[in-house]
Amino acid sequence: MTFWNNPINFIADWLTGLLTGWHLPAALATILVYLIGIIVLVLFAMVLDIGLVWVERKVVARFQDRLGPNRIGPFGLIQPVADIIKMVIKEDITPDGADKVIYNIAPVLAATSVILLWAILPLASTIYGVDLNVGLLYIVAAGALGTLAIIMAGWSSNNKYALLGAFRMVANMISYEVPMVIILLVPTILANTMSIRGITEAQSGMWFGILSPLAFIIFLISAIAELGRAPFDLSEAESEIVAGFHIEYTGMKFGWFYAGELLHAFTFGGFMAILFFGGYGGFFGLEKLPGFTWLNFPLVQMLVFMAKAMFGYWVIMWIKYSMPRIRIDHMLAFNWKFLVPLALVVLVNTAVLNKVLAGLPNWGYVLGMFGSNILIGFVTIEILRAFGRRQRKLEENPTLQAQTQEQVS
Amino acid sequence: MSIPLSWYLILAATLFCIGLYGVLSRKNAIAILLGVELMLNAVNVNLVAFWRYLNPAEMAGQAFAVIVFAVAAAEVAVGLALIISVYRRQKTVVADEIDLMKW
Amino acid sequence: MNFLIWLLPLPPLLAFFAILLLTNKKNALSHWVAVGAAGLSWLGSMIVFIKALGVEEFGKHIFESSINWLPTGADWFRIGVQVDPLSAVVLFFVAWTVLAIFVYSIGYHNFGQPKGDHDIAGLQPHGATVEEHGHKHMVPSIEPMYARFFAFICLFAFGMYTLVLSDNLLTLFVGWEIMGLCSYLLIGFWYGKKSARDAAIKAFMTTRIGDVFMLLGIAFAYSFSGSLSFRDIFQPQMLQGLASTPAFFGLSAAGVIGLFLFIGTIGKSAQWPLHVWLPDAMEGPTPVSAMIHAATMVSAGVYMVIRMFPLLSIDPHTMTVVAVIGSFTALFAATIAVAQNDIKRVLAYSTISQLGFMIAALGIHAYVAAAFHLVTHAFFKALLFLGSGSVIHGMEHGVLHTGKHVDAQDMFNMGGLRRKMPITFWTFLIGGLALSGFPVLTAGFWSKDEILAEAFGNGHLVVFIILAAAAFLTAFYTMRQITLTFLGKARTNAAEHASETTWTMTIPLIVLAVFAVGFGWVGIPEHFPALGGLLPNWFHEFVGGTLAEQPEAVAFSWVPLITSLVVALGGLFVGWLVYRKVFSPAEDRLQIPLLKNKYYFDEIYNFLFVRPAYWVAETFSSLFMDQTVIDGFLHSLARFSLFLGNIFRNYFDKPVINEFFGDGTGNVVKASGSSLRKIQAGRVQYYMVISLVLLVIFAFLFYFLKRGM
Amino acid sequence: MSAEQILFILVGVVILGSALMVVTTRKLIHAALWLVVTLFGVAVLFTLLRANFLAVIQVVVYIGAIAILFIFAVMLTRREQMEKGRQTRPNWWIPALLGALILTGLVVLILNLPGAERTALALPEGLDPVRALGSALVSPKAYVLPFEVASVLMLAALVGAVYVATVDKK
Repeated sequence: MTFWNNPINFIADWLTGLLTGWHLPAALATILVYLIGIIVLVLFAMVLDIGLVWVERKVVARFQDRLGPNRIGPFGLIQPVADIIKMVIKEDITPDGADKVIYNIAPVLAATSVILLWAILPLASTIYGVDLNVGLLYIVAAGALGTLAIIMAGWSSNNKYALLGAFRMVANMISYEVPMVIILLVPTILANTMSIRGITEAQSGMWFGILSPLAFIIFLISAIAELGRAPFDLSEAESEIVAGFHIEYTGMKFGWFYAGELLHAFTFGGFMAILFFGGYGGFFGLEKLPGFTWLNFPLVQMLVFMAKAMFGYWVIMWIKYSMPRIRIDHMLAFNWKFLVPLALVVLVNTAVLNKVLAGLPNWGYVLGMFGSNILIGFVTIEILRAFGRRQRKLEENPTLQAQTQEQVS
Repeated sequence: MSIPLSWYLILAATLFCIGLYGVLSRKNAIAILLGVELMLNAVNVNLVAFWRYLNPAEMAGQAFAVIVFAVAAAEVAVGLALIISVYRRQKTVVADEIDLMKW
Repeated sequence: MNFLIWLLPLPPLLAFFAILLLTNKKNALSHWVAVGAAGLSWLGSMIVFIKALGVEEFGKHIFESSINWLPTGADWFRIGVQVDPLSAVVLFFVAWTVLAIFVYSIGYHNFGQPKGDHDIAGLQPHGATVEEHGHKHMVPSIEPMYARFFAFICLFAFGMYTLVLSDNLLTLFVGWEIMGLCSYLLIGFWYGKKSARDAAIKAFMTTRIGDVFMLLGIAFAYSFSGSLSFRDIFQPQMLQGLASTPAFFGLSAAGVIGLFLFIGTIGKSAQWPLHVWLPDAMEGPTPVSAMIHAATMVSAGVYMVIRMFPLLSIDPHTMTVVAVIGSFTALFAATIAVAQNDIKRVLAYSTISQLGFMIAALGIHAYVAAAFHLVTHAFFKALLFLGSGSVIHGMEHGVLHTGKHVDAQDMFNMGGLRRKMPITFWTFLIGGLALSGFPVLTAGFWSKDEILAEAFGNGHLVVFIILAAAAFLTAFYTMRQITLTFLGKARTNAAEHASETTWTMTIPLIVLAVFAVGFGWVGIPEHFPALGGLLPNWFHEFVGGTLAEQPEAVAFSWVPLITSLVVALGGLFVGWLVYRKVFSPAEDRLQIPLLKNKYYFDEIYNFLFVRPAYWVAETFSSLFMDQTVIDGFLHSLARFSLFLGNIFRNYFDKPVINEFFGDGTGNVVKASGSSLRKIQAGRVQYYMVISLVLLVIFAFLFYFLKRGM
Repeated sequence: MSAEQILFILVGVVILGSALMVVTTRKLIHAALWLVVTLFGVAVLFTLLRANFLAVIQVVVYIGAIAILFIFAVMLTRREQMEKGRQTRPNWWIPALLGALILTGLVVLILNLPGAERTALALPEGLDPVRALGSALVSPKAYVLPFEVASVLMLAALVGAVYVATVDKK
């Protein structure tokens, strides 16, 4: 085992050796090494987060035909640091009548729920926190903590807008958790495991995003809703409820929410890469050819993973900065009347085809899966079109509308 | 694994009794439901502990814990819906004041 | 391959349910579903048929597959599918005719026409008023129950496919009964008409007689042989065993089973004496259901007899019965057909007569000839029925156009239609010539000639003469029909304004006409002068392979050939000669009451069966049995009960039950209730505390009691 | 005392302490949040028992759904921000006494239970608890029937809850 093949374990072994060399008990040494590992991982995520602030601001500027931060440092690279300094030195206000303890715990919990996700995020085949056998559900569980944080923040602020924003956000997150859980079963079925690493390994030949593009799209939509980003950002709709659940937060407490959201978005970009685009691997078998074995090195894999995750993050930004906000009833209707049924159809389709096509050669399996998804997508779009046409007809024709309502009532 | 089974059982029993106390002593109907949740959790701890200590190859304990989850979720959903409905009509959530079925 | 065979009957069944449950509000979608299903089955049948052609000695290497179905004690009752040469050719014509009917129905039920002015479900469409260029006129209107019709014929097609593909008597019977049900539904399709209702019931009851016997036959076969699979029954040892087992009336088991099954065929294929339902079945939606009954369903009966030939032929008595019934029916029905004026009834009786030909052929061991005539007859009779439907449809158009009501089905109201409806005329002419056995060209000639040749060559002279006479009559009434309908001049205004029907109706006609001509060429006898041997006698080799021993082709002889030439050409000529100058029924010298009234069979049956049944029901069952004996007994029983009841009431119920138990219990409950009501405070937690306290007390009690013990 | 026992005691103290807070704290929102802590503690117990799936489900279902529902319900059913007056019924000592009695009885029973001191069995070789639980829940030889019944119950509860809580528009 060399450093290049397995850097984390190499360092861990080295550290353990060092600590036991200092006559510490082995158990204590192990715990210490784990602790160091956790701290390093969290630090890595947080430093990445600082970079993400810069990325986000640059990208949004480009979308809006501006330059973005460009004064401090080359390309404005030092700007996030300046932001942090500003946030830290701002006055920290706790409103009157706020429930102080809850008010202070909420931002921490919000950031924690995101960082918890990093525990199972495999950056490379040998660089990961833990390999849970229920990894996929763990994502949902961490999301549940985020929900809790938001409702705590909204309630403890003692502010109507904050409470309204929290209600909206929670309704949003709980609703979109349903299609997300359903669609997470698609990679589970395809990979035959819920472990995140198992899913990554199962995609070394073929990405699940190709086997089931619909699942990817549904996951993308529900992930954006889970993040509460545009077009699902009505929880912080400035024009209605000022800033939503974090209206009362100032300084670094607000900074936690902000940092949490950015890191959350990037993390979901990472999960998209893992669940549907092969994560750190997924080279379609290329890495087995002679001359390409360097693809298996952890640092290369890590680079590949970061590139994919960054691309996913970019897609989320792209949607955020080019879509208008959705009204809450539309948003819930879209979820319950469209996304959940579609997710169920895709799930059943995948489950059935997975058994039916099992006997076929590889290309037949891929074609069948992909084809069925395209078919379902086509039928869905046709149904939507017919529905939309009827709606438009009704709106154009008031008498018809009245008649229909009469019939309904 | 050096924790004896009795520890889990006693913990569960205590949790159960705390929940029971909550159910019987709180005025607010929602708080009563909170107590019920505690009791259900105590049951789950027992089920999983028995699975682990008696027969880990057979998934009976875990399977029943899953079913308890489902029942708990259903119970909370219906219970809270009832409480909210009652609140709309009676403007109260105090269990003692909800006495429509009295003689 | 076998998998495909299993799937063949499925599309129509699925279409049936789809139309009934989902699409019955949408006419276009319904017929697309139906035609699509028929098309799928057609495609599958063609694939099976072509595959079958490619197999060497197909009779020995048939397609078959079966599954365990019903546990019967230690064993399984197996059901399955099989395609042997016989079912392959039957499948061929079933697939074609079914598809043709489906397409034809679209046009026949006026798809694309407006909704009728006064049409109601259950009655024929009466036409719709349309405004065009400022003036109103009537056009045919769409059938009100359009989708329902397609659902029914889909189920019908399912029944037919099931029957053809079955490898055992039971599933064959299932298909048989499904078709029976469908024929009931389709004959009574316009249930608003009393005649249609009566006809439906008549058809159902009449075929039921045959079916009951057939079921008995199947039960016999099962109890004697322990299996219903054709392959098991046709094992040589099994047949020998059946033939040597005595049953009753001096018949062997094989004879009894064969006779019973044959009675089923008599019912289904409308043979004398159970022929009465078929002419009445023409009450259904005119040509389509008629055609289903005449060309497809009745073929099922003949198909079954051909299928069971190895069993029937074991017993000479059965064969005699078969030959007698067949040849008698052939002549008998032909004589009736001569005097009918309704265009469809002529065809109905002609069908009965032609079926008689097949049965008779089978009775004289002419296995291949019967099968051959079955196939060719299916094609040209389907063609004729669809053609007659087209004629009626064109006439109805004329009736609507003129606005004066005349019977659109009476041939004496027609005439001169060949110019108005050229496609219908030419195809109908081809069908008619095929039916009368016009020499060399048509399919009917080859098949009929083969039957006659077999009858003559095997020395069944009586059968030969009867069938020759029937063939003469056939040619005669066919020409009568064509002359009255198409030739000469229009006899009514309606006929003058008749118009050609739409392409959905004419295309099936053209397709069937091709088969009505061409299908005969696959079975030309090898020793036929000039033409023999040009084409190999493929049909004989292929279908003959179904039997264990390939039947010998009969030796060529000039007598039957000349006979069939003479009767065909002679009949046609006489028919033309007589009817080219007849303009009204009064001038028709063949309107003899005896023939006109079908030998009074309906009246005889009415007198013999229907009226006695009514009498028994009313006088014996109702008046005597029900009202006198049973009612009297019941009344006296009631009086006795009343008496007992009074005693109980006065001396037991009132004092003991009411006062002591009833009121007493009530009082006690009331008293205890008013004292216990204070506990029910409406407070949930209060209840819980009480129950818990009790629980704790009892738990401690039991615990210590147990320890103490 | 092994590390595991120390962990168990810590978790147990957290569970019981927060459970006591659930039943005694005056602010209902706080009670609900304390319930979250209890539930989280139980989830940790599940991990200690190697029931990973149940632990995650505990977090998803209880914290992610049930606790949130409670908080919603609390917010929807009051007119003032803070509760006024006492939150326990006047005769609160009767339930306390009952609880204590039952607890004593149970503890006595548990300590007398044969095999109460046994330690956990080793997990069978090659057993994936998640996979085994999954197939147990849908295997006709195991628990498919109760599982399906539970799902029907869930559906009924869903419909019932929506129906009961909907405001009549008339």
